[in-house]
This record gives sequence, C-alpha cells and structure tokens, in this order.
Amino acid sequence: MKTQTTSIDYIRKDFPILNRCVYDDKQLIYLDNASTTQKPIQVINAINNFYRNYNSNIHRSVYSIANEATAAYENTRSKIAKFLNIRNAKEIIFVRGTTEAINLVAYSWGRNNIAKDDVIVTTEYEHHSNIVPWQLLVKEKQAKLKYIEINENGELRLDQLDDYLEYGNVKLVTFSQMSNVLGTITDSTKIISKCKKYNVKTLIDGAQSAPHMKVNIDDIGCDFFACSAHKMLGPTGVGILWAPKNVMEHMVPFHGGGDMIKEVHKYETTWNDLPYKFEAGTPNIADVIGFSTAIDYINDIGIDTIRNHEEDLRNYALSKLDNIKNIVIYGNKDSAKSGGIISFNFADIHPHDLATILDEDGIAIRSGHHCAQVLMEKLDVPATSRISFYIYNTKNEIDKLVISLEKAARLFKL
Amino acid sequence: MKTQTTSIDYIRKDFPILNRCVYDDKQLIYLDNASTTQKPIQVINAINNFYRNYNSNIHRSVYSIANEATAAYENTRSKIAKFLNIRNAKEIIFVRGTTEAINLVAYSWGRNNIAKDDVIVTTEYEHHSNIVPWQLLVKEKQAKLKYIEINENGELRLDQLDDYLEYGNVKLVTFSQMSNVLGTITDSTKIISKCKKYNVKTLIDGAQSAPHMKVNIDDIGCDFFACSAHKMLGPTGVGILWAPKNVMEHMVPFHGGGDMIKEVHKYETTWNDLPYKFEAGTPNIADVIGFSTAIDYINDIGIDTIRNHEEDLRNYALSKLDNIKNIVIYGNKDSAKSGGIISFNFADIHPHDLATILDEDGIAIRSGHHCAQVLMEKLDVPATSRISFYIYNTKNEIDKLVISLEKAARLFKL
Amino acid sequence: MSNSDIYHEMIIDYSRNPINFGTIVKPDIFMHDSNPLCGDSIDLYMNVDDDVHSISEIKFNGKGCAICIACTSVLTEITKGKKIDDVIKINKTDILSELGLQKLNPVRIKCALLSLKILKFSIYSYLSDKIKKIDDTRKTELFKLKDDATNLY
Amino acid sequence: MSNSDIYHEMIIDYSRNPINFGTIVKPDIFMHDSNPLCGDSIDLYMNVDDDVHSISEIKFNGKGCAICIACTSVLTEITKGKKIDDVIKINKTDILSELGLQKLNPVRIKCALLSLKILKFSIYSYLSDKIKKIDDTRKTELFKLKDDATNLY
Ligand SMILES: Cc1ncc(COP(=O)(O)O)c(C=O)c1O
Ligand SMILES: Cc1ncc(COP(=O)(O)O)c(C=O)c1O
Repeated sequence: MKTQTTSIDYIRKDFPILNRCVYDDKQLIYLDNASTTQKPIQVINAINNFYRNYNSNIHRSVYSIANEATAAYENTRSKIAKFLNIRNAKEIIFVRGTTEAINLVAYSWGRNNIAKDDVIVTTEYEHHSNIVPWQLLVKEKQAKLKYIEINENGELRLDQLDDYLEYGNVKLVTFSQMSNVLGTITDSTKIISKCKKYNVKTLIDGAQSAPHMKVNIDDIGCDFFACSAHKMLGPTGVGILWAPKNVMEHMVPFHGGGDMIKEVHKYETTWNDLPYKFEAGTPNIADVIGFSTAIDYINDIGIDTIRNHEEDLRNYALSKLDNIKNIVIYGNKDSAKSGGIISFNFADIHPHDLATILDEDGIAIRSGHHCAQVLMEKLDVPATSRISFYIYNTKNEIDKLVISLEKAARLFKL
Repeated sequence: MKTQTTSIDYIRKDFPILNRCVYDDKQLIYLDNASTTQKPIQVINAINNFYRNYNSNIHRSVYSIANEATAAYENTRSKIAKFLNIRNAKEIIFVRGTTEAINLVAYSWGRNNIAKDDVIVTTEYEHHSNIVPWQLLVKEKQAKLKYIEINENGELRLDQLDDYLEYGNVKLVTFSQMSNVLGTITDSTKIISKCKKYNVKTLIDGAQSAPHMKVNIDDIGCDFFACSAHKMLGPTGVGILWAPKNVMEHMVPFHGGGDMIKEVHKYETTWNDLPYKFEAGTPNIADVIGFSTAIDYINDIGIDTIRNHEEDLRNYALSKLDNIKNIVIYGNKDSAKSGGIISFNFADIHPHDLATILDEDGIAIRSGHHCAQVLMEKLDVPATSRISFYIYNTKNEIDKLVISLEKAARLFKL
Repeated sequence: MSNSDIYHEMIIDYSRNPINFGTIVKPDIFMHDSNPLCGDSIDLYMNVDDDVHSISEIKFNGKGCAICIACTSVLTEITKGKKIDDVIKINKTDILSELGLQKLNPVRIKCALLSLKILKFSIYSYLSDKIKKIDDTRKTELFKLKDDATNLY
Repeated sequence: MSNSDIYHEMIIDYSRNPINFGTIVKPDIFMHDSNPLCGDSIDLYMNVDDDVHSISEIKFNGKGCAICIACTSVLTEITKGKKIDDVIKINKTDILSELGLQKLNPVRIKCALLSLKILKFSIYSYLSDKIKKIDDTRKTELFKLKDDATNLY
C-alpha cells in the first residue's frame, strides 16, 4: 500500500493542473475523468515541442520538417495499433473523437448498407453519440432502431439481442464497451459471438474502455472500434476509427478534399489508399502527435495497473458512500464488473446543486444526463451525479468528497 | 525601411521554430505558409496554459475549471466575429478546418437544396476541398458541376459566370477568395452581386484570404465562409464555418452526438440551438482557445500591415526571379492583385527535385499539385514549385532562396 | 460568489415548495423548453385576460435544480396579473436580484433563466399569432422581444 | 544523406533520357498509378513470353520527378527479359542501391518506388487472372506479392 501511494504521488507530479487551487485555496480534486482526463506534462510538452521545432503540414511536402512531422504523425498510428492490438496500422483513421468516428461509420458504411426495414441494434446505456447518428440514418433509410434494455444491475439483457437477431434484418449491433454513466463493462465477446452467427456487423464505442482497461481488438473481433484521445491523457480534438481493411475498402468517402484523393479531374476523381481516403484536409497534426505520447504514458504505467487502481478506488468510494444516508447508487455494486465510475443521487438535492456545492471545496464532479438521456428515462431520473476516476486519484480525495457531501446535507437540511 | 526590419526582427523572436537549423547548420527558411503557418510563442503558451491550468470539458459541467474553459472557448467565437466582421458570434461553427467546413455545407445544406439538374459553379483554381465535396454531391443528386475558367493572368473569367447564371438552375457558386497556387485575389464583391440578382447562394473558401488580408463578411454578403486556424498562426485541428442564422436554421444536422441535441428520446430527438446543433461531441477545446490568441496576435500587428509586408516581399521576389533564366511564373505579376504566393517552374527541373535541393540549404518550399490538380491540368504542368510568405519572412530569406536556385541550376547543368 | 451564499434558505424553500407549480388545462399560452446541457426541463402555461391584456393565470411544471425551480417560482410570481406590455420588460436582473444570484457563473445562469427565456419566446409567438395586422412600431417591438429571448444567455 | 549526393550525374541523365520510355499497343499487362501526394503518375506496359514465363517487353510512360523517372528506368532495365518468378522477387533495395538512394527520406521514397509498386500489383493481377486453378502454395505466393506491393511504402 505504501508503495502504491508513493508511486501515485510520483504520477501526480506529472500533472500540473493537480496543483492548482480553485476559490483561492481549495486544491483541485478532479473526479470527472469520464468526461475528459487531465494531461501529463509529457503530453503537453510533445505538443509544445511540435510547434516549437517541426510544425509543418504532412504528407505533401519534401522538406525536412515536413518529413519529421509526417513520421511523427504516422508513428502514432503504429503506437495505437500496438496498444489496441490491431494488426494493420493502416486500418486506423484519425478523426476528432468518438462522435466523429461513429458518424463516419453511419455515413460511409451505413448509407450504403442499411436499407428499408433493416434493423440497427443499440443499447439503453449508450451515449448520445451512439444513438443520434443511428436515429438520423434509420430515418433517412426507413430502417429501425432497437434497444437492448438494462436490468436492475445496470447490465444488458442479452436475451433481447437473441430475439432481435432471430427476428432478422439486423445489420449492425453497436454498443459501448463501458457505460459512461453506470460504469458497466459490456460482455463484448458474448455479443460479438452472437452477432457473428448471424453475420451481423458490430461497432464498439470504446470511449470509456480504451482508457481504462486492456482492449484487444484482434481478439474481440468487432468490425468497428472508436475512441477519443482526450479521455486517455491525450489532447482534445483527436480520436480514431478502426475497421478491418476488407470492411473499409467497401466504404464510400466521408469528407471530400485534399489528401483523400488520388487524382482529381474536373468531373471525376479517384480515391487515395487507406486510411488516407478518410482523412480529408489538414488533420489535427499536433494533437495526433500528442496522442502518441499519451499512449506511451499509459504503457509506462501499465493499463492493468490503471484498471486495478480504479477498481480499488471504486470499492473504497462505495464503502464510504454506503455510510451516508439517502444516497442512491445506480449500476453494479461489483467493481469487478464496472469501470471506475459511480453515478448516484443524494436525497432530493438536484445533481447540479450538488455539483455547485462540491465545487466550492474544489471538487469537480459531473452532474446532468451525461449525454445519456435514454438511460436517464430508464432510470426515471432527470439527472445523476457522477464521479469517475483515473490513475492520479487518491483515497484521500474520496475522503474529502465525503466531507463535502456532508456539508451539502447540512445546507439542504437533510 | 529600417523601422520595418527592426519590427520584423522583433516579430521573428516570437516564433521559436525560426531559430532552428536543419542539416546541422542551415537555419530554417520557411516559405510554405500557404500550406500551414508557424505559431508564435503566445499561441503555444495559450494551449500549454489551458492544459496546465483549466483543462476540462465544456458546456456540460458546473465546476470552476469547466466554467473557465467554456468561457475561453466561447470567447474565441466573439474574437472571430469581430475579426471577420460577423454580426452574430453564434453563427460561427467550429470545425476541424476549411475542408470539414465545406463538407458540412455539402451535407447539411447541399443534400436538401440541390436536386437533379441543378448546377453548382466552382472555379478552375479551387483547392480539392472546394471541388471534391461538390463532385460527391452532384453525383448523388444527378446535378451538375460547372467551372469558371481562368485567363492567362490567372484571373477568373467572370463572363462565364454570367452565362451560367443566365442559363439557369444555378443553386450555389463557390470560390476561394485567394487562390492557394496563383495567389490571385478573387473579386468576391462582383461575384456575389451577380449571384444575388439570381438569388443564388455563395460560399467563400477563405483558407488563404482570412490569414492575409482584411475580410469583412458583413460587407461581402456571402452565405457561407470557411477558413482554417492553422493557416493563420493558430493550431492544427480548428477552423470555422460561418453562415447567417436564417440559412443555418434551414440546415439539417451533420454529425449526431453529444452537445448538438436538446432532448434525446429512444426514437426521436430535438436539436440544440445554433451553433451547437452543428458541434457534436467534444470539440477541439484547447486549440479553439489557441485560435483566439492567434487572432490577438494578428490584430496586434494589424492585418493591413501583414498584407503590405507580403506585397512588398512578393514584388521583391518577382524582381529577383526575373533575373534567373528559365523560370516560368504562373499567375498575376501585379502583386496588388495577388496574395503573397508565387508559383513557378524552373526549366525542366521537377518541383520535387527542386524542393529537395533547396531543403539542403534549410529552405522549405512546397512542390507538387498543391491540392489543385484541376488547375495543374489547365496550366498543363504536372506540378509547380510554390513559395508563400507570412509576416515573419524577410528579403534576406529571398536572397538566400536565389542563391539556392542557382545551385540547383548548376546541379542540373542548366 | 461563494456557493453557500447561493444555497440560502429561500432558494431551498422555493425549490421544495415551488409557487405556481402545476398545469393549466387549455391554456392560452403554452411552451416547453429544456436546457440541453444539463437537462432542466420546464413547461410554462398562461392564461390571458383579453380585456386588460394581462396574464391572469400562470403555472409551470417540470424538473430542474433548486436554482431553476426557485427562479421559475419567482418569475411566475412577478408575472402573474401583470400587463403583457410590462411582462415583456421583465429582465434577468429582476429575477436574479430577487434571489441574490447576480454573480452566478455562466453555466448555472442557464438554470436560472430558462423559464424567463420560455416566457419571452412564448409571448413572442402568442403576440405574433394574435395580432393580424401588425403596424411597424409593434413589429420592431416584437423583434426586440425575440432578440431578447435569443440573447438571454 | 545530403541532397547533392542524390542529384548525381546518373540520376539527372536517366531523368532526361529515360530507358524504356514509351508505350506498348495491346500489352499483356498494363497498369496506371499515381502518387496522390506529389502527382507523379506512371503507366506501365509489359508483354509476356508465355513459353518461358518471362517479361519479353516493358515500357513506361508518364510524368514524374528525376528520382521517379530514374528509378523507373532502372526498374524496367532489371525487369526486361527476367522470368516472372524472378521479377516478383525484385525488392526496393535492388532499385535504391543501383542509384545510391538507400537513405532517401520517407516522402521521396514514394517517388522512387511508385513504379515498383505498380509492377508488383500489375503482376499480381495478371497472375490472379491467368491461373484458373490456383493451388495453395501458389495462392500463398500471390498473397505475399499483394502484401509486398501494399506495404512497399
Ligand atoms: C484555398 C484552400 N482551400 C482549402 C484548403 C484546405 O484547408 P484545410 O486543409 O485546413 O482543411 C486549403 C489549404 O490547404 C486552401 O489553400
Ligand atoms: C461512451 C461514450 N461514447 C462517446 C463519447 C463521445 O466522445 P467524444 O465527445 O470525445 O466524441 C463519450 C464521451 O463523452 C462516451 O463516454
């Protein structure tokens, strides 16, 4: 335990923001990691270094700094391939984030593969990013959207998936590997093996899983995988879409423009090789390069160490929250089945009010619908409070959270 | 003249990369500003400062650092509105860059407003970003794409626009305000007044104009305007699309996801207010904030000062290149009608070979088709060499370029 | 502004016991809106006394945080019985100062002013529908009202 | 590698006087490809001597930089008259070392190897079409060729 504390102290030193105070003297306690994580100095410096030393556009120029930039940019692809166990780095497309990745699939794959009366299956605990693009698509195509519901433990009722598959017409099953509200870890292997029997494509929203647990795409065998750098120590504005080459080859271009073409003539055009066909225009070069450093940082710590640390913190927090009257927790109490996320409500205090009160003590938690209104409807609450951990969080921070919750109880005369 | 040199020296100090050497001892001479510009330390620091001090997701959280981040993000919108003379900052949508902006128009406006046999007019000197999205759209809609050709001075033949408009069915005229290859400044006012008579929408690709000359959107009266931060001292991964509210209100959403919705239910969803309806998912927060500092920097120098400096450099460079045998220059010799861009070819030396030879002396110029293959076909060359200036370039750098060109002539035995 | 200042007695009382909470069957004016970023969601109902051009009855329903519910309560109290010409003049300071919320941060201000936004928009559309022949001064007034609503936060 | 090393006599000569430059009417094998990032564009034509399974004739046409044209010239020289089984074994070092370009940077390497990529792909598709019943060893060989071509740069 001692060693663990020491090494966390050591890690915390890499995150400049953790030293900052809000309201003059309250040291920041950042518990909104499911929304976006903080960045280690190494990542900040990588971006800095790019702009100071080799900023230039990529792919298209022959001079030295352009070569350096191109090499660094392409190197991120290889890093990610290794990190997620993807065989071919050229199957990785850089996008702005998970949202753009899923929309890219909806446009470039969906518009050619979803027809009238086809069915897309999603789940009740999806983020809006994995619902709205499909709503738009099924509306355009007169297709159908179906939801896998959750049970009282916040787990998916996979029997419903069986029904949908058996009924037929299912073309895509799309789900998050970890719920951003409940923390539930989805049994991806089970879902995908079911889908494979019916030859149904699968998309994994890895926004929450990739940062917090080992993801092995080659093992999982899905058809699409999306995640965001900013949720895994990396900069804002970058994410990836992965799809195997044979799937990608049958996708039509998304954005048209520079770099995604092979030859442009006045009236016809040929497309560039993969993955460039899907990377039109100047990409977010600096931040793609910063992403690479973020992955190095995670690798240095070890993704399993991160997972264990979060499980530990979640168990600790649950035991503390258990002692406070009137706290209702949503999702699975078993931290082995859940990421480092806890959603809860505290008596009749609205989550927004609670977040504002905690903020006074420097504690940043998320309140609201967490871009998961379908889930809120299911839970029959307008909003929840959510705390979510990362490698730099400590038990001491949870203790301070508890003190602050007690203050809120006094203010609201609970 | 003395004062000018001094102030440029002063400006150059703000750009760390300009001190760097390539091949051990050749100080970088960066002449590829039309591709992407270098970044002043102020912009680099703004990004740095965000990640070190108030990194957080925006719009959705109530705690302090989220408030700071949201305020800084939204502040960029106001800065840009003032810079480009846009009345309502909420008409500005943040995107990855010009390419995404134009694709957004093609999808969200184009797919509902372009029908069979409608005509979209573009020009021969467009960047692929302003050609390929329209090729995709007209193909889908069985509509037509027509080109305004250029004359021997590299200027648009606006008589052809008259013909197209008279012939009818034109729904959109889309053009760059400054050609990225020839430097030609388009007579936007004339084009738009012609189009207004026929009630035809207009899109301005401002990727090259916004960084280098005063753009007054309210005066120009176009319907869409796009530009990229990275070409105007800002970070990679950010750009804007502007459209007046009454146009934007009739556009369908582009990407579906978080932040762009008002209420999501299982089977129907309502959209958020403008501009958020078009900003799905976590945006590139850090870089939007960095963009704001870039605009401050440009304002501090003054956009007219920038323009004058580049005109001056272009005239100087043209006079020097005139003394070298076998150099063919494309575009307008009159620098009053052109941005700080010169495209040329040097005898039978292929531009790539020339760029590699200049690189040896630390000189970064662009060679190739510049994402303007339609123009290359028109000029009947496979590629050109291009030099393009910004506020930090000097006449001394042009002198060194000339020496390096002479070396190339020797190597190729011209 | 320190937060314990925000969560004073009055706010918490209003939020637990909102004023004019409920619905009106067949209201003259009805509008629903929500705060996309936090999920506050309000229905506003009003009846108009045509003789004196005033709001004779006002009710609201919905879900929201203490600040949202308290501010909506205060807004309905201020509005009830007022002439429409005066209702459209109600501004954000009227609401915020009543509850000591002038220094609320930009994200929370949306909670406080959601109902005022709904009020302004709903009266705008009520008037636009109602007045068939709108003279030019009236038109400017109406546009101003819409602008007010749009730019409230 | 310093650039003046790149632009030695041989490269410049080849680029001004390319070998096997031209076209073949009705070639047995034809393929066009271009380098999207710089615009080099090459057509490759080959005839096959069916008896001995060799490339009897090879020509190229197109536009490109000195490096592209020189490397394509060298590639055609190496290829001409070779057995197809040997042609598919030609690798990048064969071309680059012939012209002293081993240390070319990653962007320019595409100029140097565009024609080799075309050669490999075109032979791949020629063989795929030709051999109706492909046995398994042959299949692996073919896949390897395609992979080679894909991963050349
Ligand atoms: C005229 C013009 N339009 C569009 C673009 C595309 O901009 P971006 O690559 O930032 O999307 C460029 C830059 O390459 C350009 O010069
Ligand atoms: C499960 C899940 N999916 C998708 C997203 C969207 O990611 P981004 O906002 O980076 O596009 C998020 C994060 O908000 C998420 O938690």
